[in-house]
Amino acid sequence: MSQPTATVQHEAQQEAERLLDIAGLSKSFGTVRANRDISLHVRRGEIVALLGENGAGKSTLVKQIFGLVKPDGGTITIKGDASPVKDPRDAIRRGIGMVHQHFQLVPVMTVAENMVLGHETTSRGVLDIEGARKLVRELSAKHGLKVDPDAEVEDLPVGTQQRVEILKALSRRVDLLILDEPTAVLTPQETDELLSVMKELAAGGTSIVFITHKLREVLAAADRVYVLRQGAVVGEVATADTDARGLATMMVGRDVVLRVDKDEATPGDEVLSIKDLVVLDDRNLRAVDGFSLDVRAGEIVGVAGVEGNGQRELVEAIAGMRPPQSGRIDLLGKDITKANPHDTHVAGVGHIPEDRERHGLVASYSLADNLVLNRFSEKPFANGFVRDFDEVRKNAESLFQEFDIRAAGVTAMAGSLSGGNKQKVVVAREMSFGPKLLMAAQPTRGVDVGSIEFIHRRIVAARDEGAAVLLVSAELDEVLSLADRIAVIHGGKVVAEMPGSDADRTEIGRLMAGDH
Amino acid sequence: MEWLKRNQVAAGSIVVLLVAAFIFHAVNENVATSMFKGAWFFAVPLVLGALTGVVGERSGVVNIGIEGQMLVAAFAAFFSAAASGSLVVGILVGMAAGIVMGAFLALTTVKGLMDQIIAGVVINIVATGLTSFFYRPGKVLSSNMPQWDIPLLSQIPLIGDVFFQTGPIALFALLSVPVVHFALFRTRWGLRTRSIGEYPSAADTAGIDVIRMRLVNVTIGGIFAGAAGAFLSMEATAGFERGMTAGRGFLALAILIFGGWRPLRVFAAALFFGFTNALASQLQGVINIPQQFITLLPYLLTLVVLAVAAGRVRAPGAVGQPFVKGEGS
Amino acid sequence: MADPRDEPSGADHGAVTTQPTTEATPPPVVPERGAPPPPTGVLGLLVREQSIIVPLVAVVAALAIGAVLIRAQGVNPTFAYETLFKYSFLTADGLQGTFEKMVPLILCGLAVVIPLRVGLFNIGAQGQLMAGAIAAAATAHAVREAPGVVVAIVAMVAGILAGAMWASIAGALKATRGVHEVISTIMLNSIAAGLIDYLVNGPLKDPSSAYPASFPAPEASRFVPLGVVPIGLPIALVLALAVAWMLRRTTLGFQFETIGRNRHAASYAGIKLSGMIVLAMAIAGGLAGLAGSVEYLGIDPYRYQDGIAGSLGFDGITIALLARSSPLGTIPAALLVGALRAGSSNLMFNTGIQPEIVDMLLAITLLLVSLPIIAKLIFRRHTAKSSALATSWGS
Amino acid sequence: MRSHVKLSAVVAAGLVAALAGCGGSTGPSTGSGGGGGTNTAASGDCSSAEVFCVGLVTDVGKVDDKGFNQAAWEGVEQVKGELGAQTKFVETTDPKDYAKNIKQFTDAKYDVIVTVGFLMGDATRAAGKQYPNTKFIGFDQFQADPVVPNVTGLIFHEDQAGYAAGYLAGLMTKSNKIGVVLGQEIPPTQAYAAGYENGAKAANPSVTVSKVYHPAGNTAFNDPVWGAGEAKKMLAQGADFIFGAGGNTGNGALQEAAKTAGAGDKIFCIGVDLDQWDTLPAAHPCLITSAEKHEKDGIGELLKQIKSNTIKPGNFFGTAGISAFHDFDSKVPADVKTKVADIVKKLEDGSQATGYKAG
Repeated sequence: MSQPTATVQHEAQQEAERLLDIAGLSKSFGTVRANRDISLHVRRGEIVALLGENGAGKSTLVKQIFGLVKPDGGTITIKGDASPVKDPRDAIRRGIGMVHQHFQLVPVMTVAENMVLGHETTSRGVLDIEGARKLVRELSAKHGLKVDPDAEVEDLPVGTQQRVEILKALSRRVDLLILDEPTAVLTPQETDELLSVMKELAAGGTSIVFITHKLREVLAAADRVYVLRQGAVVGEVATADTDARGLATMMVGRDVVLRVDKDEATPGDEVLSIKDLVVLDDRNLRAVDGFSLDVRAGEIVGVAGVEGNGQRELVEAIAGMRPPQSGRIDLLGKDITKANPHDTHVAGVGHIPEDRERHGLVASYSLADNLVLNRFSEKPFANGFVRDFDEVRKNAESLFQEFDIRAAGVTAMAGSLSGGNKQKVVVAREMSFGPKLLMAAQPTRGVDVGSIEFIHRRIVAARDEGAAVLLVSAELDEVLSLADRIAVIHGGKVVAEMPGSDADRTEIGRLMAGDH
Repeated sequence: MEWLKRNQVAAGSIVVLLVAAFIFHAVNENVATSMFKGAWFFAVPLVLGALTGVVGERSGVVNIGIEGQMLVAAFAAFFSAAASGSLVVGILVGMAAGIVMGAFLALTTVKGLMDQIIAGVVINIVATGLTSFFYRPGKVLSSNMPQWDIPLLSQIPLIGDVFFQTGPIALFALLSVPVVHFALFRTRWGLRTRSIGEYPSAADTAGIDVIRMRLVNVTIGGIFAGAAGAFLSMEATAGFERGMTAGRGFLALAILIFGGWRPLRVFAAALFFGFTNALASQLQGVINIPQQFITLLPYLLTLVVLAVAAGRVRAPGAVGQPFVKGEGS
Repeated sequence: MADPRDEPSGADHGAVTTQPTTEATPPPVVPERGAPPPPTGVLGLLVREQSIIVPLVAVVAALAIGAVLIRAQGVNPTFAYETLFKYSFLTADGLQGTFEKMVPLILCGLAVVIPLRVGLFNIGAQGQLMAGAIAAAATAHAVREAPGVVVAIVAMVAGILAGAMWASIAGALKATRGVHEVISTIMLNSIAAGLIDYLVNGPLKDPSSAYPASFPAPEASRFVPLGVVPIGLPIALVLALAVAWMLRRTTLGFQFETIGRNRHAASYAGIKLSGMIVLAMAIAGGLAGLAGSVEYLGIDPYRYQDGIAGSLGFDGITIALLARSSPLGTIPAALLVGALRAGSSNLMFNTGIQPEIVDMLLAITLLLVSLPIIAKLIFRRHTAKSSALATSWGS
Repeated sequence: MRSHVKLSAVVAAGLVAALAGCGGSTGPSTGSGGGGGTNTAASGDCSSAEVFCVGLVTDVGKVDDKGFNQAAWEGVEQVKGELGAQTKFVETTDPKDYAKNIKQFTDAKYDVIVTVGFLMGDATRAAGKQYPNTKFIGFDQFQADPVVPNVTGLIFHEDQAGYAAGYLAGLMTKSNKIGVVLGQEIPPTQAYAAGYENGAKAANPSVTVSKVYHPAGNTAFNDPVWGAGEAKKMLAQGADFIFGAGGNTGNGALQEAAKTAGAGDKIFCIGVDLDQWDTLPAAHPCLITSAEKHEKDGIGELLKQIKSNTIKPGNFFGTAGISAFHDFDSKVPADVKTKVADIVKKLEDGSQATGYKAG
């Protein structure tokens, strides 16, 4: 096959075979229709983006292609074969590879072991680990993605883990590569690198389906884009024929507010002061390594950075969930370095945790109980030892109104709510007691646009009421639109601080990557 | 060589212990040999029971029903051997009984999604009920289990006496340790087994049938507990008695954890436990403290070691959690 | 593992929530997933009460299977069950026997239930009960000159403290060193047995006894049954109610439950995990220890001697599982087990059936109760989630 | 769906079987009791003076335990025909049921109730006081003053049996090393051990005796594997006589000795409590004799005394010694036989002390 020029290639694709053809695909979970009547196709050598908000049904769609989820109806035709995809094994056999949003790598195994898992070669019954190492080195060289075959996956930074994940998918004969939110954990520079790898693969004849909610990436890499909303395809367009605003409107169903409305901040007294903080992570490595930052009343300080640069440990240390190794944290002049979560809460820290399912909520508790999760023993919710269920319920009812929580009632289980509503429960709880410091970690992750706007408005409102706000987010756009001051974190320390108003996206991206 | 570099402490302690054992042996051959023999004798069912645990838990299924598995196997082995007049039949039926109990655990937890701890407790209670209800006295084996002297190996001083003048099931236990260790860390089956116990969704997406593999592993893993049962009623003694496992299944569980879910370490842990036990009874009446205190030693030591070594042993990541396809984890 | 960024994949499918173009149409209220609208009428009642129905069905099925075994022994099952029932409930002695057996069963059941709610599996109730009984024996002897009531109260308090202390060791090892409680409690059971064997052979041995046994409880301190009701029964019943109340209504119970349901959220919410784990084990151990002292004060021969603990600690596990880890559920569960145990020797006397039949019946019942699949077969999609019956291995 | 049907079928089958049972007679059917003994269901009315009824309550354990429960029951059965007695046993599963189980027999107006094991001593005396018209035999239960008029304790000197066994071992050992594997450390095992040691040393001053008690716990008398392991160690250390004195735990030791190379020629074992030649065939290759308490004879004798109304309250001392040599008769030298017989006689008449002091 000769290498056509870009335009010729584009035209050739019109004629190329349809590698994947999906017709009338539907999937419901209980009463929720995650996919409704979806039809789409992917041609050989084509990069197709699936664009949609969190919850639009993109992941469910690709999981069905990969055999992880069984469709309720509709057909998936792969290279003309319409038989159902039984399981991942079947999908792999039929030339589909997938890079999962949540890496599917066994943490305690080496890169080489992960690479061959599921299609190992053996010689006389013995696993050919040397061969696996060689395979890793070859693939790594071929695609220009550097990894050490003998490193244990759990010791690798997320960016590298993703390389492993991609190489793993490519280690088998792959006609169609699915990438589920591949850029969520990457720096802008790493993202660009990934996009160019994708283009090279496509040029070599591999089809690519990639999921994202970032318009920039779609426009930069995809040939064609399907836009999903509420489980259905609401539009299909060639990237050449559209622009960011057009895509955004399709995606959300209305004009998107790209910036949060807020007045100029009027910072007051210093509320939070962090000096030379060192915090170890679960593996006893210095995740936060000499971090210093001040936050004053009435301002939002955004911590921007690639995930895994100590943000989680920083937040947990401030919240009292992870004792710091050294350094000092003061809240309103009081030392809270060694405080436990209860103490910090009493001292006035509201904490919207990064992982609401894990930390923020008890799924099998009622919403009412969740709304007093860290105040269950305070008056009026308890009278000494005995809880006051009346007060708990009243509290929930009033917060339901104030924070527009949509649920069957205050006794509904937290687990039954949508992501946005769950997050509103957490936000309501953490804002309703009048915190002096509001610490919001990834406050809008996995949340629908309506809720995002709502939560953003509430964060600004909290600032305007005089709270100090520490916003930690991996979404650079979120930091840019909310923060009055931005601190870029890399390697566990602040590498730059700048006013939010004149922050430059590219510059921050460079800093986030450790390039300073 | 590489192994030596990575495991300096382990290699060092092995050398030190071996040297100590041989010095002891040189000083008092009879007592040393007998104590190590006693230690291994005590350790055999623990090693086998723990291997069942290794295979199950490495696949992500907790097994606290090893005690019951062993008890049923001891029962089945002895009575089938007595009825058929064949030791081979007895051993095979014992192993089969272990497998059947393993299948029960597998089906209830992997397919039926029953809590794994509870399934284990149920196995123990059912085993006690079954074996005591159907027990009949007065049965005997037609012949004793043979004792083999393995050519050459049994000539090795001390080690030959302890490990290679042996009954068939003890030999099976001895051989099973390196075999399972090798299988777990050097074969395709092992890689896949570790992956489904550590991170089943990764295995699932790599095209491995997690459910099926767990079912098979937990079922087949019962063979070791089955052998342990046969050892108790046919090789260690020559008769089944109600409740004759006497807590060995639970000890096997402790040893499994003690040994960090690795067969070779499990072997070492079981020998250690066996040796403290031998030491305890050897010291009875020799040193002048109540024998109860000496006999507590193994349990106390285990507790202390676990407390000190805590954090250094890590359970397989997904052990105890059911795997449901499409639920992500 | 559920990544919050993850799109719906099981637990989170409600997230179809993009705001539509036209404003203010609220996103759909998402009902609990997978649950069809609850049926009404008789069926509805059955579905709502399935936590009761399932065990009942299990007992009936177990009795049916037991009937086959009894028949196989050449005994008429109806007669056998009649006998069992008669000597468990219909005679004064039988009823008293059933009640007497219920007391430690309820207490040990509670000693397993509470840790289960915190996500711990206490298989050390046996050792905790023994510790309680020996402590009661030691203190009762020490204060034997005091009035009977005082002796009894001192003995009970000592039993509670000793059981609590013994269990706390496992709790503390778990909380500070991460030693799994299943292993530590197994070891502690053996250690308790050894220490106590020394005590009843040595310092605490009654010299007038030909065999190892502690001093007897002073006459005046012994429990006298009120009619057929042993004093321990109201104590156990009140404690079951108290535990239920504690778990449901108090801040302590809330902390226990939160840890059991989501340890991470509990820690986030400022609950002190270590302290609570030790406390939960201590309360459990205290209950088991109380069971030990009540056996010492309430049951002939009123001393600590071999067999006082029987298999009560392990029976506690059976009780807790039958009760599906509900504190009040331990009462009917203990009634069932107690009645079967109480009637078993009369069954043997009258029919020759081995008492082991009772273990068989319990094993089958437990099996049927615990298998979620049974409830699924009966109730299909209406099956309630029995999340309470889960433990926390490997954490 | 399929499995739903299957389950229903199983449950239905069970119910049908149960109902089939209901269809039959409504009265008691005759069941055979557990294991070794036949437990005859009541056929006559024990309250009538003509019917002589003997009931037996075991200690926790089974009537086929190869130990004292079995010995006691066999003693009852042995004289059953002679006395025209109607007999029945109940197995105790929980020590707290002693009184209750005794009461079943008193309620049914049994004439004699045999209770087995020292743990039942208190319960037996209490029942004796409560039912003065019923006779009680307390097996292994020493009756301290004041005695209860209708309770007789059947007592054996375990130390005498142990002494005789040790004497034999001391005379015959070639290695001058002998061992004893015991259950829990309680007076009877202590007596056996002391008698054994002293007897052996009396016969052969240069003998060394290793002894080991089972670690504490409720499995002390039911851990044959542990017993086997201990015997293995003793044999490896050169012992050529193994005395197994601890229920199934001791039996494990005997079985181990029986399997050892040289069993019956160089290696011998000694059973305990009753003639284990009859109860433990697996030990035949080495079982030279048993340190026997003549339990069956003791029970039989007391039952006869009750029947003839010559029984006395207090303690009845049964005899203890060693059992027949069975297949080993030819292997025991004649002079050894004579010396042992002599010692047994002296033990019985009290002219030979064992050196064991109770308590």
